[in-house]
Amino acid sequence: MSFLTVENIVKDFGGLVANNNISFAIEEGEIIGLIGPNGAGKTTLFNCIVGYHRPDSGKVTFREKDITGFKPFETNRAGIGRTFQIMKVTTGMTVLENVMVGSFCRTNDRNTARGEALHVLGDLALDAVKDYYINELPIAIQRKVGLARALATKPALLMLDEVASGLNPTEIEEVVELLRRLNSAKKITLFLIEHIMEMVMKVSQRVIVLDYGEKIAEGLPADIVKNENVIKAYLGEKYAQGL
Amino acid sequence: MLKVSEIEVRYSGIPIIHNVSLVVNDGELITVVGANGAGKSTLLKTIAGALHTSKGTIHFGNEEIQGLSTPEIVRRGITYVPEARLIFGPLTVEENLEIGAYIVNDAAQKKNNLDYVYHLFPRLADRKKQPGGTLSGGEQQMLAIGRGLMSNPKLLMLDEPSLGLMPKLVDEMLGAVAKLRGAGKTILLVEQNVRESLELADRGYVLQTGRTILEGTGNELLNTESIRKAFLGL
Amino acid sequence: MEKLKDALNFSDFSKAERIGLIIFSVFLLTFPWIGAGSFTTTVMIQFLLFSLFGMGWNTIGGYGGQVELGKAQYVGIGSYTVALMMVWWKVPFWVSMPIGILIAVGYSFIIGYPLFRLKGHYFAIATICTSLVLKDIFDNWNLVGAAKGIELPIHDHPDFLYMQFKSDTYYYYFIMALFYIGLFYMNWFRKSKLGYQLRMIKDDENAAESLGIDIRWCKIKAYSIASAFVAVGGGFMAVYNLYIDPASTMELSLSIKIALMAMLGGAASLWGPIIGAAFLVPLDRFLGSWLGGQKGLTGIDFMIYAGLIMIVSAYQPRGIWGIIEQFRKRGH
Amino acid sequence: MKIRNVAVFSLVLFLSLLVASPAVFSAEKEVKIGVLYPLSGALATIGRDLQRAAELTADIINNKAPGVDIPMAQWGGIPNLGGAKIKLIFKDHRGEPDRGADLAKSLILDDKVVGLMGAYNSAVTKTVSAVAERYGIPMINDSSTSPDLTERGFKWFWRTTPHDNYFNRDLFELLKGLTEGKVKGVKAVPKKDLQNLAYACENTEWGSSVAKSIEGYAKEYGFTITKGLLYNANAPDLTSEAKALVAAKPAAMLFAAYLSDSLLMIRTLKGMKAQTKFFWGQDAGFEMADFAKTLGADINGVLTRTVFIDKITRVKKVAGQVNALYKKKYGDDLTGATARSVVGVQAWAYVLNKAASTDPKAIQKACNEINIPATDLVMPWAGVKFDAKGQNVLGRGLIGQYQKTADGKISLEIVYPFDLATANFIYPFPGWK
Amino acid sequence: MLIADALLQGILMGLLFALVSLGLTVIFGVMDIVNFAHGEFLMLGMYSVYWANFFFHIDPLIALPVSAVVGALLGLASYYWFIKYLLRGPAIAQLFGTFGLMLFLQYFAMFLFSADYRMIDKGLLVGKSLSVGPFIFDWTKLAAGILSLVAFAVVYYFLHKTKTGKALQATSLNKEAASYMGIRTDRMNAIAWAIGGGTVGMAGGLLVNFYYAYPMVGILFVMIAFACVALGGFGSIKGVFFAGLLVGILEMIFPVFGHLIGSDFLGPHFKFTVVYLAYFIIVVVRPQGLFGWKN
Repeated sequence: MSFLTVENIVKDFGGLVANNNISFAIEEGEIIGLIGPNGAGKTTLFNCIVGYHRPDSGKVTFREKDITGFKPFETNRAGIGRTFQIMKVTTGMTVLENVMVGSFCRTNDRNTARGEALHVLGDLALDAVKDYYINELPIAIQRKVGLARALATKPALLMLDEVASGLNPTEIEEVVELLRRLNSAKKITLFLIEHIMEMVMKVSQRVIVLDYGEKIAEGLPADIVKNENVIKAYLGEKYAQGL
Repeated sequence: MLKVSEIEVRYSGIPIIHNVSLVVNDGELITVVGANGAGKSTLLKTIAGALHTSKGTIHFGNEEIQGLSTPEIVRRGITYVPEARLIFGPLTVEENLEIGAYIVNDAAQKKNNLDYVYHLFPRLADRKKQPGGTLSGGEQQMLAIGRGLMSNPKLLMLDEPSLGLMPKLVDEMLGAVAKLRGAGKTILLVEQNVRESLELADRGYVLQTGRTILEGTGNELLNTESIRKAFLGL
Repeated sequence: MEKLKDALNFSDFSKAERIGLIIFSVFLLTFPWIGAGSFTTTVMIQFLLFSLFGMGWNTIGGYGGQVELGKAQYVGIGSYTVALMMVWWKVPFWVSMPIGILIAVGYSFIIGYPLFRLKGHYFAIATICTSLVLKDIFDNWNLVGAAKGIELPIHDHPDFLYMQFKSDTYYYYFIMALFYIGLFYMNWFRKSKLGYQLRMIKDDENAAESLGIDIRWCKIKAYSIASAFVAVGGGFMAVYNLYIDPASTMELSLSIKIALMAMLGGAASLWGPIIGAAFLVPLDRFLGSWLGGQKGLTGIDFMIYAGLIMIVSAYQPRGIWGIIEQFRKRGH
Repeated sequence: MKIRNVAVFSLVLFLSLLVASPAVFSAEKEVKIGVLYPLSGALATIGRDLQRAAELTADIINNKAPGVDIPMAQWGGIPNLGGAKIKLIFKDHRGEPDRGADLAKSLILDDKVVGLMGAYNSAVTKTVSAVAERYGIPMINDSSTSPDLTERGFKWFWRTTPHDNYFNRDLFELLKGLTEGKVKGVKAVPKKDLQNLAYACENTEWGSSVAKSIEGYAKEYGFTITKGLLYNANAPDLTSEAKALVAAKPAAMLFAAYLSDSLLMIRTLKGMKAQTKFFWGQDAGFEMADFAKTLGADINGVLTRTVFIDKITRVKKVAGQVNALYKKKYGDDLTGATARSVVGVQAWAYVLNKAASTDPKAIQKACNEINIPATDLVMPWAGVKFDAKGQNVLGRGLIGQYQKTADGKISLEIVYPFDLATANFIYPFPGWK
Repeated sequence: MLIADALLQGILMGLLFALVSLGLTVIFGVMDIVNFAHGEFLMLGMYSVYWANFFFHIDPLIALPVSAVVGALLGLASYYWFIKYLLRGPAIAQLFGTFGLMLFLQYFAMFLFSADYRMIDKGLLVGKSLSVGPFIFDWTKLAAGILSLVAFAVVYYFLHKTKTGKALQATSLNKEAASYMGIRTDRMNAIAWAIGGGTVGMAGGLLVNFYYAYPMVGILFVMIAFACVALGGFGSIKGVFFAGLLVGILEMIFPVFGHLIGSDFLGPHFKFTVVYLAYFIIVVVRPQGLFGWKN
C-alpha cells in the first residue's frame, strides 16, 4: 500500500465535472507536482483529498487508512497539512499567533505550542515578523506564514497550493531550497499544485497532469514535457516546438 | 486613448502595484502578461475604478479618470469583463445582456448590440432564455464578454477570458477576441496563455511584482529571453 | 497550577493597561467606603453583573465572531434553577448555582449542536428564536410559576448559605468576586488553546479547518462556556432581586443588551465587555433616574442612549477598545 | 502617550458618572414618600395618569382644597407632624422588576423616604415590597391587584385596593343575581342560559392569577368554564384566540387584558360578529378612558369591573368634588386606577397623621390600626382597614356597563353592587353596531 | 370547517406578514443588512395614517399612500444619514447600529406622540365584516390582504420588468458585477431602502385599520418579519411571500389543532412559539432557507 492512494475520484459540481475518475499514488518522501491549466480541477482534487469536498465516488487512503469523506480537521489530524493559494488577509492575529494555532493541533499546552511555533518560524527565517499582522506583510512573506502554519501541525504529507505564485525568481529560488530542505531534513512528503513550470521542473520528482478534470499524464518531469497530450492541452504546440 | 502613468495601488495599506505605466491607442489590442499575483487584475480593476490609485494618473481621452467611481468610468466608455465572470446566475442570458446595456438608453442601439453579440456568439442566442448560472464555463465567458459589449465600450478590458477553459474553447475565445479587434474595437487583454495572446496582440506589457518590466510588440516580447524563461518554461 | 499562573499573568499588556487595572481594582475594592449612595451601589452591581455577562458573550461572540443574540435564555436557566431549588427543596445557593451552571452547559450542548450548522444572519436569528421559544415555554409552564414568576422567601437574618443580606454591600462584594473570577478566567481563556482556535475560526474558517480545528465543536465549547458565565449571573440575579419571572430574565432585549455591551466596548478583547458595561450601564440607569419621570421629556433618556449607540457603531465600529488598540498597533 | 490619555479619560468619565449620584436636598417640614410607577415604556400612559392623580391628592393635602368635604382637604399639611407637607418622589421603573428594586433602594437609602407607594405592575410590586421588607420601610400599595401580594406574610406591606379575588367574586355575585332576578331592569334568567363561561387572560403574573381565581369561583358558584385561554400580551394578532372563544359558545366572555389587547380583542370579536350574553373585562384595559374613546358605540353593553366610575359622584359627594378638580386640571375623569392612586396617597396622609412620627415602627403600628371612614373616601368602599396580612378588608369593587346614551355618547353605568346601580342592566348583549 | 376557516384567516394574516417582511428582504438582498429598525418604519407608517385620519379626517384607506411615502422617505433618510456610514463597519456593528436606530425612533415617537395606544375609530371599512357562507371576514383584513397582494405584484413587476428594477436585482445578485455594468450601486442601495421603507410603511397604513399604534408596536412584528425573511431565504422575494403565508397559516392552524385534539396546553399562547420553532427546525435542515440561493 502506498503512502497516499487516490482511486477513481469523481467530483461533479451540478453538471460540471471537476474531477473525473482520477487515480494515482504517492510514496512516502516523494515530491510530486500537480500541473494543469487553470480550472483543470487541481484545487478540486486537493479539496477532495483534504476533505473540503466529499468526492461523489472514489476512495482516498492515507497511511493505510481510508480517509474518504473525512472533514478537513480530521485529515489534518491524520497527518495531512495544506496551504492555500490565497491567504485571507486578516487582522485578528499576529504571525506568531497564527503559527501557534497550527502547533495547538498537536499539543494542549500553551508554552509548548509557543515553543514549537517559534521553532518553525526560526526555521523559515520568519522570527523578525512574528509580531506583525498578516495584512502588514508582503505577499511572499504571507505565503511563508501560511507554510509555517501548516508545518506547525507536523504533517507527514504537505499539500501546497501554488506556493510560488506571485513570487519573483529569487524568491522562487528560496522556496525551492526550502521545500527541498523540508523534504530531506524533516521527511515530509510534498504534493504541490504549481503553475510555474520552472519551479515544477526543478523541485518535483514526479509530475501529474490534469486537464479538464481528467488525469492525462503522470511521470518524470523530463518525460512530461515531451508527452504529446500534455503539450496539446497545456504547454501548447509552440512550446513543444520551441523545445 | 488610455494613458496610465506611474501609478501605485495599495490594498489595505500594502502596495500591490508599485509603478506601472501603459498606453492604449485607438483600435489597438494590448496584452498584459505576468505571473499570478503580479498585479494584472489589480491594474485592470484600478482602471475600471474598482480600486483607487495612491500615486500617478490615468487619462482616458483628455480626462483624468483616477478617483472616479466604476459607474462613472463605464459611462465614459471603459467596460471591464472580470476574471471571475460574475454572471447574474438566476437571470436568463438575455436579461444578463440587457443589464449589460444599462447605460445605453437608445432602444435601437440596444437591439443592434444584442444582435451583434448573438452574431459573435451564436451559442448565446440558442440559450437566451436559460438562467446564466446553468451555462457551462465557456458559455459563461461568452456571456460575460457579450455583456461587456452591450454597453458599447470605447475600450473593452478582458481579464483572463480563457481561464479554466478546455483548449478548444480557449482557441474559440481568443478567436472571438481577434474578431473583435478586426471589427475595430480597442481591447486591453490580460491573459495567462502568454504565447497565443502575445501573438494576437499589437503590443504587450510584462508585469512583475507590481511593476512594468518590459514592453514591446507581441513578437518582440515573445523572443525576449526572460519571457521565454519565466512563462514558456524554456 | 500552570493555568492559574496564566490566569493571573497580565504581563503581555502594556504598562498603561496594567496601571489602569490596578487603579480600577483599588477603586472597586474601596467603592463601598466612599459613600456614593445606595443607588450608585446598585448601579455598580449592575455594572459588574453585565461585565460578567459580557465576558461570557465575548467567548463565542467576540473571540469566536458568532453573532449570538440568545444569551437571555441562559440568564433564565441560571436564575430559575437557583430560585426553584430554593423554593422547592430549600437547596442552598452554593449548591443550586453550580447545578444551574451544569444545566445551562448541558442545554447549550443540546441546542448548540444544530445551531452551529448555521452561519451569519441565519445563526443570529436562530439564536433569537431559541430564546423566544424557551421564554414562551416558561411563560406557560405552571410548574415553574408560569408568567407569575417565582418569589424567593425572605430570610429574617442574613444567611450566607442562601446569599441573603440586607445590605447591598455584601452583594456588591460577592458579584465583585465573581467578576474577578470571570476576569481571570477570561485572561486565561484568551491565551488558551480554545481561545487561539476561536480567533482563527473568526479570521478564516477554511484555514482553521486545515489546521486540525473541529470548527463546530470549538464553537459549541465556546458557546457553553458563555452559557455558564451567563447562568452564574442569572443565579446571582435570583438571590439579589428575590423575584424572577420570564419577562425580566429571558427577554430578547436582555440578550441584545448583553451582546451590545461587549460589542460596544470592543469585542474579542479582555477589557471590551468591561468598558462597554462601564459605559452603558451607568448611562442607562442614571439617565433613566434623572430623566425617566420628567414630564414632557418622555423618551429623551432613551434617545440619548440610542443616539450614542448609533454614533459609536457608525464612527467607531470596532468599539471603544478598538480606538485604543489602533493606537497600540501604531506604537509598534 | 495617547493610549494613556484615552484610558485615563475613560476612567475619569466612568468615575465621575458614578460619584455624581442624584442630588439629595432636604427642605424643612417635608415628609417624603417614594412613588414608583411605570412612567415610560408600554405602560407609560397609565403611569402618567397615576402620577397626576397622586400629585393632585398631595396638592389637596398640602395646600387645602376648600371645595372638598373631607377633613384632609382642610389640613394644609399633616397636622400631627406640625403641618409637614407631603412630598412625593416619583421614580420610573419602566415595568422592570429589577429596576424597581434598585430605585426602591435608592428611595430608601439615598432619598431617605419614610415610605413607599406603587408600583402598579404586580411583578414590580413584588421586588419593591421585598426591598421595603428587608429594610423595614412601610409600603402602601395602591393599585396592584394580584392576590398573592398579601399572602406572603410581609410585615411592612399594606394594600388599600381590593384584590382580584374580590372582583372575581363580584362577577359571580352578579351572575347569581341575574339568575335570582336581583339585577335592576332584568327578569330572572334561567341558570342554564348562563351556565357556560369562557375566559381569555393575558399571560402575565396578573392575568394568570385572574384566570386561576375565575376557575375557583366558577366551581364554587356552580358554573362551567368551557374554554379558558391564556395568551401572550401585546400579541400581533388575536384572531385565533377570538375564534376559540366564539367556538366555545359561552354565555359570557371574560377578559383580563391591558388596554392594547382589550382594544384588539373587542375589534377582532366584532369582526367575527361574536355572539354571547355579555362581555366582562377585569379592569385594566377595559376601564380606561381610551377604551371607550376608541371603540365608541361598539362597546354598548360591555361590562368592566372597576373600583371607581364617575357615576359614583351621584352617590358620593366627595368623589364628585375630587373628580371635578382632576377633570379641571387634566381634562379626564378619574378612573378606577387613578382613583386608587388618590386613595393611596390619602391613606399615607392618614397613617402619617395617626403615627404622628416618621419612625417606621410608629408607621407600622398606625397602619395596623388605621381605620379611615367611608365618608372620607372617593371610593364607594366601607373604609380602609387592614387585616393581619395587610389587606384592606373594607374595599369593594364595582361592575360597570358601557351604555349608549340618548345623544349617542357612551357612558359607564354602575350595575353592581345592586344597591348602587345607576341604570338598567342591558341584557343580553345587544349585538354589534 | 374549523381548519378551512383558520386557513383562510391565516392566509389573510400571512399576506400582511409577508408585506411587512418584504422590505426587510429587499434591503437585505441588496446590501446584506438586517435592519432592526424595520418595525419602527411600520410604526411610523401606522402613525402617519392615524394622524391623517385624526386631523384631516381622511379615510385610512385613502391615506394609505401617505404611509407609503412617509415610509419611503424615512428609508431614504436613514440610508443617507446613517446606514451609509454604517456600511463601512463589520456586520455586527451594522446589526447594533440599526438596533440603535430602532431604539431612537421608538422613543422619538414616544416623545412626539406619547405612549398612548391609538386606534382608528372611523373609516370606510373599520369594524365592518363580510360573510361568505359560513366564513366571516373582517373587511379591514381582507383589504389588507388584497392590497398586500397588489403591493407584491407592483414590487415584483418593478424588479423584473423595469430597467431600474433589473439593475436593483443585479446589484442584489452581485454588487461588483453590477458596478462594472455602470450601475450606480449607492443609488441602488438608496432605492432599496426607499422600497423597504415604502412597503413596510404601507403595511403600517393597512395595519392601523385594525391594530392600535403605539411607539413600541414595531418589535412585535419585526420578530415575525425576521423569521419570515430568514425562513424564505434572505433576499428572496418569492421566499418571503411564501414564508409569510406559512407563518400566518401556522399561527392560525396551530391553536385549531390544539383545540381539535382537546389539549389546552397547545393553545394559542404557543402560536408564535411554533412559528419560531418551525423556523429553527427548517433552517437547521435547510440552512439557506426555503428559497435561498445566496450563501
